[in-house]
Amino acid sequence: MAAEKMALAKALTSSLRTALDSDPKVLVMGEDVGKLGGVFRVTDGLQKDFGEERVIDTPLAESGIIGTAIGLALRGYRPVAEIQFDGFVFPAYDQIVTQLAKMHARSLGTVKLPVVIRIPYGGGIGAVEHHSESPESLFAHVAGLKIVTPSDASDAFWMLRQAIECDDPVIFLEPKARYWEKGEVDPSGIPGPLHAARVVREGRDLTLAAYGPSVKTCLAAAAAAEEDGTSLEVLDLRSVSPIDFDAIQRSVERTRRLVVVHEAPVFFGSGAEVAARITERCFYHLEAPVLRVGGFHAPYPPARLEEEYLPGLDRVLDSVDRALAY
Amino acid sequence: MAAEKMALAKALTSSLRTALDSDPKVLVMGEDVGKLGGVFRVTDGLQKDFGEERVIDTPLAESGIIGTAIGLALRGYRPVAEIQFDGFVFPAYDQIVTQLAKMHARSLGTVKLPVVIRIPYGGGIGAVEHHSESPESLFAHVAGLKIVTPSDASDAFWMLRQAIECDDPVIFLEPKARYWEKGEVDPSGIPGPLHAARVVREGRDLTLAAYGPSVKTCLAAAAAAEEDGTSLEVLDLRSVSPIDFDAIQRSVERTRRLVVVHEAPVFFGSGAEVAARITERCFYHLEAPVLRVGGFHAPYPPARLEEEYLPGLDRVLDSVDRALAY
Amino acid sequence: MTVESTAARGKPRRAAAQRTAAKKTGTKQAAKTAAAPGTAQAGQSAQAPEMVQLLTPEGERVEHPDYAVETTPGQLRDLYRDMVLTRRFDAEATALQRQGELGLWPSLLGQEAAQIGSGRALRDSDYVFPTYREHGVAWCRGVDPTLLLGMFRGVNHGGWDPNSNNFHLYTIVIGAQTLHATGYAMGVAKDGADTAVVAYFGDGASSQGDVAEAFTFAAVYNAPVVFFCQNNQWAISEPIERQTRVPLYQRAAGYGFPGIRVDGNDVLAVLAVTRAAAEHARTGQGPTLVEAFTYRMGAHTTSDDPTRYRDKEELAAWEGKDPILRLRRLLERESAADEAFFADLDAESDALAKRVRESIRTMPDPDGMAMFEHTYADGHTLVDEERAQYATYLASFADHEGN
Amino acid sequence: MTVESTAARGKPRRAAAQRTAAKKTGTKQAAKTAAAPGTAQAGQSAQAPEMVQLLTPEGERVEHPDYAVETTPGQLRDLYRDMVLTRRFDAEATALQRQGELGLWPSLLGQEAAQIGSGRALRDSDYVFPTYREHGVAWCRGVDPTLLLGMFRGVNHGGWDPNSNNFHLYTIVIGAQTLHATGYAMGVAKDGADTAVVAYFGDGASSQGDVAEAFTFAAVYNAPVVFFCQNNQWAISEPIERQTRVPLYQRAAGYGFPGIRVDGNDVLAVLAVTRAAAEHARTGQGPTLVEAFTYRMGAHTTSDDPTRYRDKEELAAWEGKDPILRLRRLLERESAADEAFFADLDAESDALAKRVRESIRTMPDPDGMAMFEHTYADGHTLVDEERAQYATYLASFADHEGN
Ligand SMILES: Cc1ncc(C[n+]2csc(CCOP(=O)(O)OP(=O)(O)O)c2C)c(N)n1
Ligand SMILES: Cc1ncc(C[n+]2csc(CCOP(=O)(O)OP(=O)(O)O)c2C)c(N)n1
Ligand SMILES: [Mg+2]
Ligand SMILES: [Mg+2]
Repeated sequence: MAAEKMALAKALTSSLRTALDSDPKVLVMGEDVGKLGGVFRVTDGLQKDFGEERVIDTPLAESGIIGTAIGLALRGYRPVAEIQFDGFVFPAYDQIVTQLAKMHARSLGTVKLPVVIRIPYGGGIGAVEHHSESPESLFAHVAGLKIVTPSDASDAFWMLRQAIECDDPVIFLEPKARYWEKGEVDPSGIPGPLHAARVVREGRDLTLAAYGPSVKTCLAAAAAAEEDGTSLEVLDLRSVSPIDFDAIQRSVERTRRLVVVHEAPVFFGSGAEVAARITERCFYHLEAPVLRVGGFHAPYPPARLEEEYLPGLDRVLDSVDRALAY
Repeated sequence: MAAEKMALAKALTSSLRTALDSDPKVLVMGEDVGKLGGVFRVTDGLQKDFGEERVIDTPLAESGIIGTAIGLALRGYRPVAEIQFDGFVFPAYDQIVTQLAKMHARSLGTVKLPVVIRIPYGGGIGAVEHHSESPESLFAHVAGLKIVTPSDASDAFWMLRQAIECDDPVIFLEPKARYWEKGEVDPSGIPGPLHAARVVREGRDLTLAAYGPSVKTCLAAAAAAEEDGTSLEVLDLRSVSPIDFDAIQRSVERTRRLVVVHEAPVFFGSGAEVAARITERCFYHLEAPVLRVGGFHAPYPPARLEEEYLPGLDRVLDSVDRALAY
Repeated sequence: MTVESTAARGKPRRAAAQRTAAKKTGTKQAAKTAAAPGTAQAGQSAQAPEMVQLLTPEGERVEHPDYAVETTPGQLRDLYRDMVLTRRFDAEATALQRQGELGLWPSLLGQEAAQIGSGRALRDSDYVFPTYREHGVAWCRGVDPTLLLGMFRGVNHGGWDPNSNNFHLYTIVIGAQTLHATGYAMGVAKDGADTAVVAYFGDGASSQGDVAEAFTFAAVYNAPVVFFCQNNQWAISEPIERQTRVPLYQRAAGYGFPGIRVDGNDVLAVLAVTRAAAEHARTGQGPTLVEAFTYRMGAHTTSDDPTRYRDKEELAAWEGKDPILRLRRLLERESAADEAFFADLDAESDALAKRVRESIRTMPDPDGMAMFEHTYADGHTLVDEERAQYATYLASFADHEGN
Repeated sequence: MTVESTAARGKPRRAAAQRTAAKKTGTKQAAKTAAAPGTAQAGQSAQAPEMVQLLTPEGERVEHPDYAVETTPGQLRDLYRDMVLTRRFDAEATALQRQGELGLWPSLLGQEAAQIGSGRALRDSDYVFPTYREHGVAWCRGVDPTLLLGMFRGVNHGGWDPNSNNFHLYTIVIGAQTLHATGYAMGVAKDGADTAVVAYFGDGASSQGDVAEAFTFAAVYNAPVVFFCQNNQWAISEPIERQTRVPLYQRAAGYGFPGIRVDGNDVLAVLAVTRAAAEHARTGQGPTLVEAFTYRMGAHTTSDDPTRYRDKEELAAWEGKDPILRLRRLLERESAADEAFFADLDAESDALAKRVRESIRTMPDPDGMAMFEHTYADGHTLVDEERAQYATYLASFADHEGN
């Protein structure tokens, strides 16, 4: 396959297709993943090509999806389960937290659980309740899970392949507002490590750390700030568990200021963990406290209010200004 | 009722009894809360005295318990639901997170959900898997819930009464390792605010912030440190959502050093949120980074390893030493 | 629900010019009816009874040994009017979505009889827990249809007071409301009230653990709840065979309460069966599962494209069983309505559509600060802190713009 | 499980002397059988068939039209031996808990026939998903009983390799394993293997949504799984009436597969019924629900006090139906075992108990650093960081002590 420009959603389809092609144990399962190709068409055409035994429409029951995926993994399969929207993962929460995350440890390493849970997440698409949430914190606190989230098409392609190849359960968060963003995907390339952060824009004055949908916001903020003469570095964390603290530390030791941006509520969010650990690691380097920009302590609001709720360009720049004022 | 010395578990029983007595809408429900009186006997004797219509043994289904509690609350009742152990709340997670927490906001304030969810939590009792966990972070991130946890008998009595009187859903975390600790309870007293932290020991050199079972550990650490000539202040946070940041700030502005202690894993734990926010509020006051002592990023271990896993006296003092070394 | 919204979006607030923000998928044997291993205790109920029907697709009234409704011509006209207005409202909402006024609309097209029949079987004091598609039931409860639009426009998550009409807010998380209904009904029983509680849910929802738990609680506490399942044959793209291999109403027996299938496109049968089930509940006899056998004639929602997964023939077959058409045939057959009635109803429909259109266009966007309201009933210091910070942040623009 | 452990606890590590660490409750009508609102589609199966029995409490063999087992005297002795040794092991474990060697023990007392009968019905290639009480099934699978003790002593969360004996780890979260079994069975079907998968669960578990979802998935995919419910009449303190008002095996029909009740204290009947259900699964005919009607003769676990909630009379009645006693009566009646057999078995029991006692006393505590093992298969940098920090922390004591 040659390098090709494609939308993030299509990169995921292509990634699933190559995974199904290269390993007969890989399965795709979830609600409406078959003929419909998923509500975002990420699994489009897969059932047609790989059959109903490998691309499986499931009953409408998320605990059932993850619980049977665990059983399939125990039998030697590598299920890639789709949860239709972020807000619908919670019926499966018990299976994820008490079973999927813990079974490898419980068995003293004798069983492996290579289950990938794909979840379209984040807001900004004008949706009704439960369709715009960012639940990463609720999984990151739980040992035994890995959590990654791509921000562009190339990462979408490669990170999903790597997640499927990983022998641990991976929560794969897909930034649904970015599904239609196009980017170059080179299937013959060699991907970097799955859990490494990446500097997506270099800068001197302050580091913006973000992931998933917020990376684009931060790049826009950095572009805007440049016109004001401020040089912002943008770090795409890519992985929420583990977090590449070394990369953040390297950046902050240079820029001496850090703002963490995510759509999830700030309270008990990823920003708290990054702030706490980076402050510990870089106590003598930081010129300002690590600031956080994210959702408020409120249910994700109705669509007409999401611009206000989401950490957009303006709120990011406001925090940058505050951090620079120290 | 006169002031009386009683075990924390008995203070809870007494609190439930007075609540049942004073408001006919209060219900107690859960697995084995009836004749057995709950596996920790917290509901001992209540069914006998208030009948099966008010103290309700439920089917073995946590989602059902919380889902029907929501319905009962919509009908005007004030259910106090018991989850038998921390590790068994997750089947109810969806009902708690997507329904209980959000329904007041969803209804623009027209319906109220005065539901209390009592959960014995924390480790140190030599139990099998799923019986020793501390899930507070997994609820604190979710707007719409309040989370409180007493550390002694008097708070157990009063905070449960206040939680039941509150018109919001409250996750009431009971430190099971402290169920048998005795303390004075004065039912004729006047309780302070439910969400206010409390200085349980004054000190000058560093603040230990803790809650629930860790308060006792921190008091022991402070006593030990005193013999080394170090003066530790101990703050019982009492509430995890909201957190009384004002109280922590007041303390840290004096002591200039803060260590947060909890049994839950450190990664994405309460300590992260406290560290991030207090660093922001007290950036120029802190002589050392806020340090955190808590569980590791691993499933709660088998009982023979829990001493190692839990943030005991020695690990607390180790962090105190590290913080004082800055 | 499937949502890739096309609703109009706002612009970034920051004024400073240089800063612009930028079916049938059955696996082998799935539908096969398994034989018992040796005994008669088979899973399959061999002699599944016919579904209850009182009005044929051709508009003929038929008898049923257990169910009947006496109707005056006026009552028939009322039911017809309910269904026609509901369909018209629904069509208007779909149109408004196409015009960008709503982000999404889940149409009830085809399910009018199931909803009007059941909705009209209830008393004011009964209480309803809907899914997201019960626009017809809302109509029967007296909820102003324009209030249903708010959440689909994105101005709120539910715009009516559930207690004004004993009609709970729409619930989007599939199946969750069946437990709320059961709990509410447990409360009704404690109160000794003669109230029935109705939990609506879909065929897809029948697979959710919550629905099973609701059955268990309702049975164990003998709660006065009617589980009203609209089996519209599809859960988005998945046909009913992905959820069950036996008729859904049969599930009730295994939990110890009656289940019954009714022709969901026959408003009279639905009315009769729901009335009986509600009365069963009110008189302390406990829960019933009603399976209304109907069809989702439209897309799952305006975001859905059913041509990807279902055949035209299926839709055509169900069009022959249209719930409104068959009542019209009865009205005509029995001369229960004259031309003036139909003409008046047309005018009333147009007026309703117009009112809906106008109301949506004047529906105000919520104020930004509304985010900080109603998360808690009794307040929360973090919310107060964030509200204050956000207000300061907003004020900083005013300052800038003022300069 | 209920746990207020009395297991011996370690001491605080820090050596510095001045730093010591302190270190039948039915609500009204609940059990009432509701009548259908008008029709014969009642929830209650009026003519519930008897449960399958092949051996009476008095030790007489009886015929059943659909089920039979041919047995040689040797096979009867083997089943008897399995049950006796299982009961002895179980009693020894209970004793070890009393002595502080275990934190907790969930006894299977009374359920030996249900477990040995079903366990012996399986082939090596079949796969079992137990709850936490299936010590007898573990025995049949060839899992060394001493391995079962580790998790109750607190040295691990499950001490055997599930794949060595096709016996999964114990699952404590009620009902969760039924979905694992169903998924595993879906995989078996994909592989085209003739393997049966057995999911054990209790009467209490039947209320969990996960179990209902397992039924749905198993039915829809026709998965080769046997749902084996040991209805031991109690879920801790709650009698079966708190979970259902009709017999549990009837639940299967509503999901479209066969359900059958068997006398769970009759090892021959359990063997016959489980064999048929497993063969049903292996031959592509899909799931079966087997309800083994039995009794928990002991406490829920060693932490439980059943005198708080159940009557002596009930226990006494069930003691008359003891599963071991009735097989012994048969052995005697048919002269299938001589005194030497019983004497040898006594000696074997004693030897087993001795081995179990010795093994627990020599069972090593895990090393502290074991906490950092096996959270991930492929590593995680945070675990590495915490492991290193903890090692440094531990080393600081060594330094202190070294000084
Ligand atoms: C827990 C949960 N999972 C998934 C969804 C996404 N979703 C919305 S509607 C729907 C299908 C529902 O089918 P059914 O219950 O038959 O109701 P219908 O839409 O046909 O009225 C799905 C999968 C959801 N809303 N909630
Ligand atoms: C999800 C969950 N909730 C609660 C518990 C606590 N608990 C352990 S065993 C038990 C009763 C189980 O009863 P049953 O299913 O009949 O099995 P039995 O113990 O009788 O074998 C309960 C409530 C649990 N382990 N898991
Ligand atoms: Mg449907
Ligand atoms: Mg039981």
